[in-house]
Amino acid sequence: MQNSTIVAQAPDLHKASAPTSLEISDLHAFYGESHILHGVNLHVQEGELVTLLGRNGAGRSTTLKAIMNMVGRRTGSIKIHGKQVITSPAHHIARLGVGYCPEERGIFAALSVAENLMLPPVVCAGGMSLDDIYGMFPNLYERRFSQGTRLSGGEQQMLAMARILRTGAKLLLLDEITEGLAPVIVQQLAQVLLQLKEQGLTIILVEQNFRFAAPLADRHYLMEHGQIIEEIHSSELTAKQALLNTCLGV
Amino acid sequence: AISDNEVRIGYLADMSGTYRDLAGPNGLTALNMAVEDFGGKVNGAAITVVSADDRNSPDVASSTVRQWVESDGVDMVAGMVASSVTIATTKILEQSNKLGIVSGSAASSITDQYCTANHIHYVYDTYPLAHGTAQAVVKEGGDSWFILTADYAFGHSLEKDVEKVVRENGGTVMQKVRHPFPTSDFSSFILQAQGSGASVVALANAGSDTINAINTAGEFGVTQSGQSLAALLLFLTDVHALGVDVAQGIQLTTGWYWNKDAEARAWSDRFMERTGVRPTMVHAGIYSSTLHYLNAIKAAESDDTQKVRQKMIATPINDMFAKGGEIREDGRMVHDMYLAKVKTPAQSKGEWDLYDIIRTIPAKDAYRPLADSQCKLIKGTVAVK
Amino acid sequence: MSSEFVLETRNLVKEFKGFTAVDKVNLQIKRGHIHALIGPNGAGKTTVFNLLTKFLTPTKGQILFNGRDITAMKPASIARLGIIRSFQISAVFPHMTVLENVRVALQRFEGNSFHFWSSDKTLNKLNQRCYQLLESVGLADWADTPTVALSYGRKRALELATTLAMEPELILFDEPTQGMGHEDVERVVELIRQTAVGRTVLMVEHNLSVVSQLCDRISVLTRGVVLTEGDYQTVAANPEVREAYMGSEVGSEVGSEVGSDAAEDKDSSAPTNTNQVHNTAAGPLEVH
Amino acid sequence: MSIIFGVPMAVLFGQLLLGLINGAFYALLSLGLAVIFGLLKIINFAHGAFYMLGALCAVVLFNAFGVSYWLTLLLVPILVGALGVAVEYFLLRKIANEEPIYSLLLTFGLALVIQGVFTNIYGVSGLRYAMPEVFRGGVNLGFMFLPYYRAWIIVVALLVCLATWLMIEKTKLGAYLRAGTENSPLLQAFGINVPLLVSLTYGFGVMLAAFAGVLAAPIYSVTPVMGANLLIIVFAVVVIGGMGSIVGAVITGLAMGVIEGLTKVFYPEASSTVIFLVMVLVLLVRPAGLFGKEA
Amino acid sequence: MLILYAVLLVAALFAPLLVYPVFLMKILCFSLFAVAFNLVLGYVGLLSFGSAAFLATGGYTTGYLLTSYSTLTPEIAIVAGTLVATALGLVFGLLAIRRQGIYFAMITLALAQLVFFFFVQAPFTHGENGLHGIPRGELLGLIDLQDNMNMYYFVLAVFIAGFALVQRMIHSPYGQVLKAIKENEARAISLGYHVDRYKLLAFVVASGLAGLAGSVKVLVFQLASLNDAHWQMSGEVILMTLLGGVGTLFGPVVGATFVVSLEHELSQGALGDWINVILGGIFIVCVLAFRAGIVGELQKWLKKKRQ
Ligand SMILES: Nc1ncnc2c1ncn2[C@@H]1O[C@H](COP(=O)(O)OP(=O)(O)OP(=O)(O)O)[C@@H](O)[C@H]1O
Ligand SMILES: Nc1ncnc2c1ncn2[C@@H]1O[C@H](COP(=O)(O)OP(=O)(O)OP(=O)(O)O)[C@@H](O)[C@H]1O
Ligand SMILES: [Mg+2]
Ligand SMILES: [Mg+2]
Repeated sequence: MQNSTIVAQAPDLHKASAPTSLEISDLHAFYGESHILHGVNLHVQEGELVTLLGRNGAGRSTTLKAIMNMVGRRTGSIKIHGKQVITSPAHHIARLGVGYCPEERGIFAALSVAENLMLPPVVCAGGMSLDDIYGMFPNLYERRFSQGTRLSGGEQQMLAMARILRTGAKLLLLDEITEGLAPVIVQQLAQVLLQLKEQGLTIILVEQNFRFAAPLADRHYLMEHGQIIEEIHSSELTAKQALLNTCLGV
Repeated sequence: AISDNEVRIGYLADMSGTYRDLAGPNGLTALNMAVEDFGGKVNGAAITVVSADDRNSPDVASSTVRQWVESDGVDMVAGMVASSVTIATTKILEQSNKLGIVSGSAASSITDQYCTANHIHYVYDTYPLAHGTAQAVVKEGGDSWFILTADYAFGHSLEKDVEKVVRENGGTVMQKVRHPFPTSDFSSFILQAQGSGASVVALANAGSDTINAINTAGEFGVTQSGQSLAALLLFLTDVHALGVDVAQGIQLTTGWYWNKDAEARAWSDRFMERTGVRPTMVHAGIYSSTLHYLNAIKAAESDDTQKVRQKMIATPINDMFAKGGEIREDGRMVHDMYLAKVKTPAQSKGEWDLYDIIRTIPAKDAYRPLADSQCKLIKGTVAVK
Repeated sequence: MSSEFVLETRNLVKEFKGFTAVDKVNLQIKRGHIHALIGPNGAGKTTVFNLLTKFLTPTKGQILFNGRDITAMKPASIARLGIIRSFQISAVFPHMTVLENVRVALQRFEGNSFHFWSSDKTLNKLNQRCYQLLESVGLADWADTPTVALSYGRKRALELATTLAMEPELILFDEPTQGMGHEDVERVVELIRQTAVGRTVLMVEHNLSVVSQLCDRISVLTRGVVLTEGDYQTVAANPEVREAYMGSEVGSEVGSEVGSDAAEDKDSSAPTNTNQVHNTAAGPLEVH
Repeated sequence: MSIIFGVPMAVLFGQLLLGLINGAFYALLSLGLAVIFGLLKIINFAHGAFYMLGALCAVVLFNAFGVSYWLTLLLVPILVGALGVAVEYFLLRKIANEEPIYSLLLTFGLALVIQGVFTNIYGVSGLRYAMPEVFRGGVNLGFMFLPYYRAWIIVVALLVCLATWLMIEKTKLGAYLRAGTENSPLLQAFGINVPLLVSLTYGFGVMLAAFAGVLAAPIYSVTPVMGANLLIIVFAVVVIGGMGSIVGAVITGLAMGVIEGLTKVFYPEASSTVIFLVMVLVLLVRPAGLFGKEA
Repeated sequence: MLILYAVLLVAALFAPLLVYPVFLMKILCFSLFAVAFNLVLGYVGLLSFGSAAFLATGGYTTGYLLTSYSTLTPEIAIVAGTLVATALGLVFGLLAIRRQGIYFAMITLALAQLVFFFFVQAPFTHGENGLHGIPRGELLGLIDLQDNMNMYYFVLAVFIAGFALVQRMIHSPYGQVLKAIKENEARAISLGYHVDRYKLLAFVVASGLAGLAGSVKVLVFQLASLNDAHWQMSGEVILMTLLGGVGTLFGPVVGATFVVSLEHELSQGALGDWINVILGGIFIVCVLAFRAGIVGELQKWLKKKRQ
């Protein structure tokens, strides 16, 4: 939890002074009886791409879910664009311009590909148009009438990603989006993320695939046992290599 | 002498279910009216009334009545609608030698194979219902019958009685169909009735089954196509629910009608003041039988069950309910019955102006003769004959 | 009963509504081996387990146990033959005490499980053995704790104790170290090593260090198909496996360390082995 | 005239048609139950009570204010549906995360309350709703006399079933509903007010029941207990069709109407039991019902 | 616990001096019925919606035997009723035990409706009228059961026996397995338990006990009626059990006592017209506020207090 000091050394002053998109302090989350997050603190500036790293079960996915108020119970403070949302229901949070892409993809079996794509309501102006999306993911266009879950894993992942791009969300919470994707698609996704970043979107990325995330991210948060144990700026990666290895290795 | 110096009457009826309107809470009012009219005391002993909902369940009825007679000192149980309730109750009354006056039930078996020396069946039963209506209809030329029967004991006994009457009077029964109890959609049965080619469609059922069947018959134009409809058991409340435009012209047999004479009308007016509705024959019967019972206690100067029952049997009934009514040895109260016809909308001058009494069925013809009875109380007499 | 293979499958197929989760899998598990089944998420590992224990019915194919065809048997009967499985999501009886959890397993051998007329005190004679088993997994102190109150790692240990109580000939572990902390993992590895003596073990495991430490033979499953088989060395050296599962040897700066090379530290005690790179479709991708 | 099993052909035709009509009615009622169960996992034992309320409201509105049949057909489902929304909001929501059995109990209690209250107000003899003028009479089809109103029932019931199906399968709202049954937390995370959606869905299911009630008012005796006996049959229909399957509910409803109708001809005593026989047989062969998805 | 049992036993022995014995017997019969039902719902986790079939089968068998064969002593008729109900339970169980959740409830309901139809149609039940005047007879040819006190102690004995059986069952080696199955069925299977057989046994025993309750009830009221077979009876026992507390030993007893007394009070009081409204209201309140049932909530509260 030494993050605040580290922020001060962040070299990219432009980013540091940008308005804060998300600010979380002392976030605790519970599933029923089990206490999963033990006081998470993090903040993300507008236009930043930040990753959450950690082992399986460290609580990264839970952090994203907690932001969306999809956990059993949560306490602490979460501010999105300065607005306190700890008591808001999930749909209010989404309407603030947050797009969430879940780990398990969450493609609806009862809906066709096109219906899945059109499902999330537009929350902000400036989302991608349907044409743009189909242009970016031609597979989806081809299979737009088939049942959502009939897609291959990779296609499902594209769909899950695509459908929140349509909504115009300004803050994206992406959970393991490269999982199960062919290298070429992963590459494509990297391009997409860069593009989105250029458009000024703010992104929190939960990734196992560190090599995918490393070149894209501005900063990394390292999680363990439901807490942030380290914050690493992209320029410090080499310096903190050892730490990363011990924390992410077994 | 009056046991523990108090006469206790228990009123048992369906207060919340399908038969609620027939006797129900208003029956309790009728009973209370009788007690009040009698003066609230008999030979100096107070009269108290307790009541319970039998929920149409013989179980509930029998546990309630057991407790009444075995531990609460109830002397007489009145009301009783569902025949299963009545049979269960009278068995208990027989065991504990208390009196029951049945006003609501229809089954003629109550004074036949189920008769006891401990109850009286007061208002009507299936025998005159079948005879009165069926005889009249056959005589008017309705000689081929389709009988639609509710598939339970009451329906079966009504069906049997009707069939017999129709045959005896030279008619034929072309088809009999038994429908489950209860049924809400009768269209299929009405269609079968129409297809049967019978000239009379008889309904051997009761309550909402009858109402639904009549409604459906109207909808499918049964009467327009030349068939006539005979409802074997139809209460004032049923006709009221159907409305005269649907029910018009239906013939039925009743034990009493609120507008049959001045005396009846006067009592009905008092009843209506307290309840807001016109009384059914069951309500009137409860009032009448309770008064008769209290008078018998007064005369017998005892509330001993058998003494009172004998007194009741010995005394003819002449009141707003019946003229020259008599209680037989088997417990059957025999009195004049009436063949009525439901008025047309044009004839009907008010919400409750529903019947034209077209004929009186004299008491002696109305009920099953003792000679045909299987009642254990009178088998001896029959044998002597 | 001394055939070489304890368990064999012949062209095992499982289809879910047109989707083939397991496709013509032929496995041969040697007696006395610790055999691992690895592969990316959704490869069909758990499904294979479910087929072997008949929690799912195979669409096609045969399962042989000690040479005997058990394809048509019921799950409980299979367990009675001595094939006991653990579950991916820990399988304990949450509202029974830790001791009772083990005891209910031991109880099966008593033959009194249908005795509804006798007291459960008759079971107390099993307690001794239960304590022993609990001792062996380090749970003796928790014997009277209701199982819900145990931490995740301890639940797994308990599950192991229960499984051991069955004296199985073949144990199937589905990700026994999943969700465990560092120390726990080591303990469980030790435990499995102990229990495997004189038994055969088939396990699904994502933790390659565990696999490399324990396993005699490995089958790699991808998209329902066995990609390759062999000992850790062989498998790890297979480029296809690397691409589909383990990750490529050399990546970008940091990545190379993190996704580090299991193949190089295959020596079984290397604790710093590898991240659980269970999906490295990223493969040869060079983003920069 | 040809005879089949001792029954004239013509009668059989008539019975088949009637069976279909009754079936359409069952379909309408089961549809509401299926929507509520399928989308909300609520076992709505109060469905019969809402059906009764629909019929009763029609009568009361007509008797007290002379509201026309057509207006009633529109107004009553909205009124009763609003009550349904209130029930969901104030009661069912509190137990949303409990097992379905609790929703069954709660709605069962609710049905008792509703029925009890109206029994005390209106008695049980039944109220009458006069057949609307336009529907008086019928047409002779040769093999049977078909009252206009029955014809109207089958048309309108099937239309409503079709419209409901279209709405659920083909509209955006329907997509929300289907998505909500699969993963409602995620749907909410997309910015959709799922709690509101749940209330409206329950309200809609209740509306369908009330609509069936209004349809029933002119032909059945309207009593506070009219729904109680029907409920269990409608339930059986939903189970046979596969809990929650909308198509299943509609098709099974129609089929059960026909089967029941034929039973009324060949073995009338068993006509209210035959459906349970079918249910046993279906569940033995297909544990999740004809159109249900196996768990 | 032992003290509690002792106090309850003494209370039960002296109760008929204060309360009308037939009413107490009714409570005992329904308690036994609910205890049997709870064995399946509370300890196997299966909701049966067809319990009435067993109650009625036991009842009708006993009633029919006693009315038709006057030499029969009541205990033989009761045993016969119980056995027939047990056999029916076996048939139901074999057909239904594989189904789960709502489907189990529905298939048992459907089967029970078929049984109901049989009782409606079979001549020996006398349909709606019911079987009346069933002689209570003399227990073992010695004790006159017509006497309410004798009858009461007999019913009490039967109830205690049934209750003890259930209590023993859930604290037996078998009970342990049952508990394990309820907690985690898949794990129980993988330990080698044929879970269907264990479930079936519990279901069959519960059916037998329900039949026993029905047999004794018929003897108490000397009457067997269709009410016992109606689906509403199956519903009622569910309500009793839930109200008292599912999966607690005393819950069903408390629930049955509560419901029977309440119905009794309401049917006789001034609130008679409102009986359904009040019952319905109670269920709503229970589901909203006391989901664990009376005994269940009490246990929770005691536990909290102890901590
Ligand atoms: N619904 C749930 N109920 C109870 N515990 C849960 C639930 N979901 C997750 N957990 C637990 O919370 C902890 C953190 O899980 P989380 O999914 O956040 O991990 P993660 O860091 O995303 O790891 P992974 O790589 O497995 O996705 C884990 O121990 C997990 O077992
Ligand atoms: N009951 C089922 N119906 C349909 N598809 C299923 C079913 N069970 C599993 N699958 C599919 O089969 C595939 C294999 O699943 P399985 O659980 O065997 O994977 P796994 O290899 O164990 O993965 P993991 O490492 O994530 O546990 C997955 O795509 C899964 O979605
Ligand atoms: Mg995760
Ligand atoms: Mg798996």
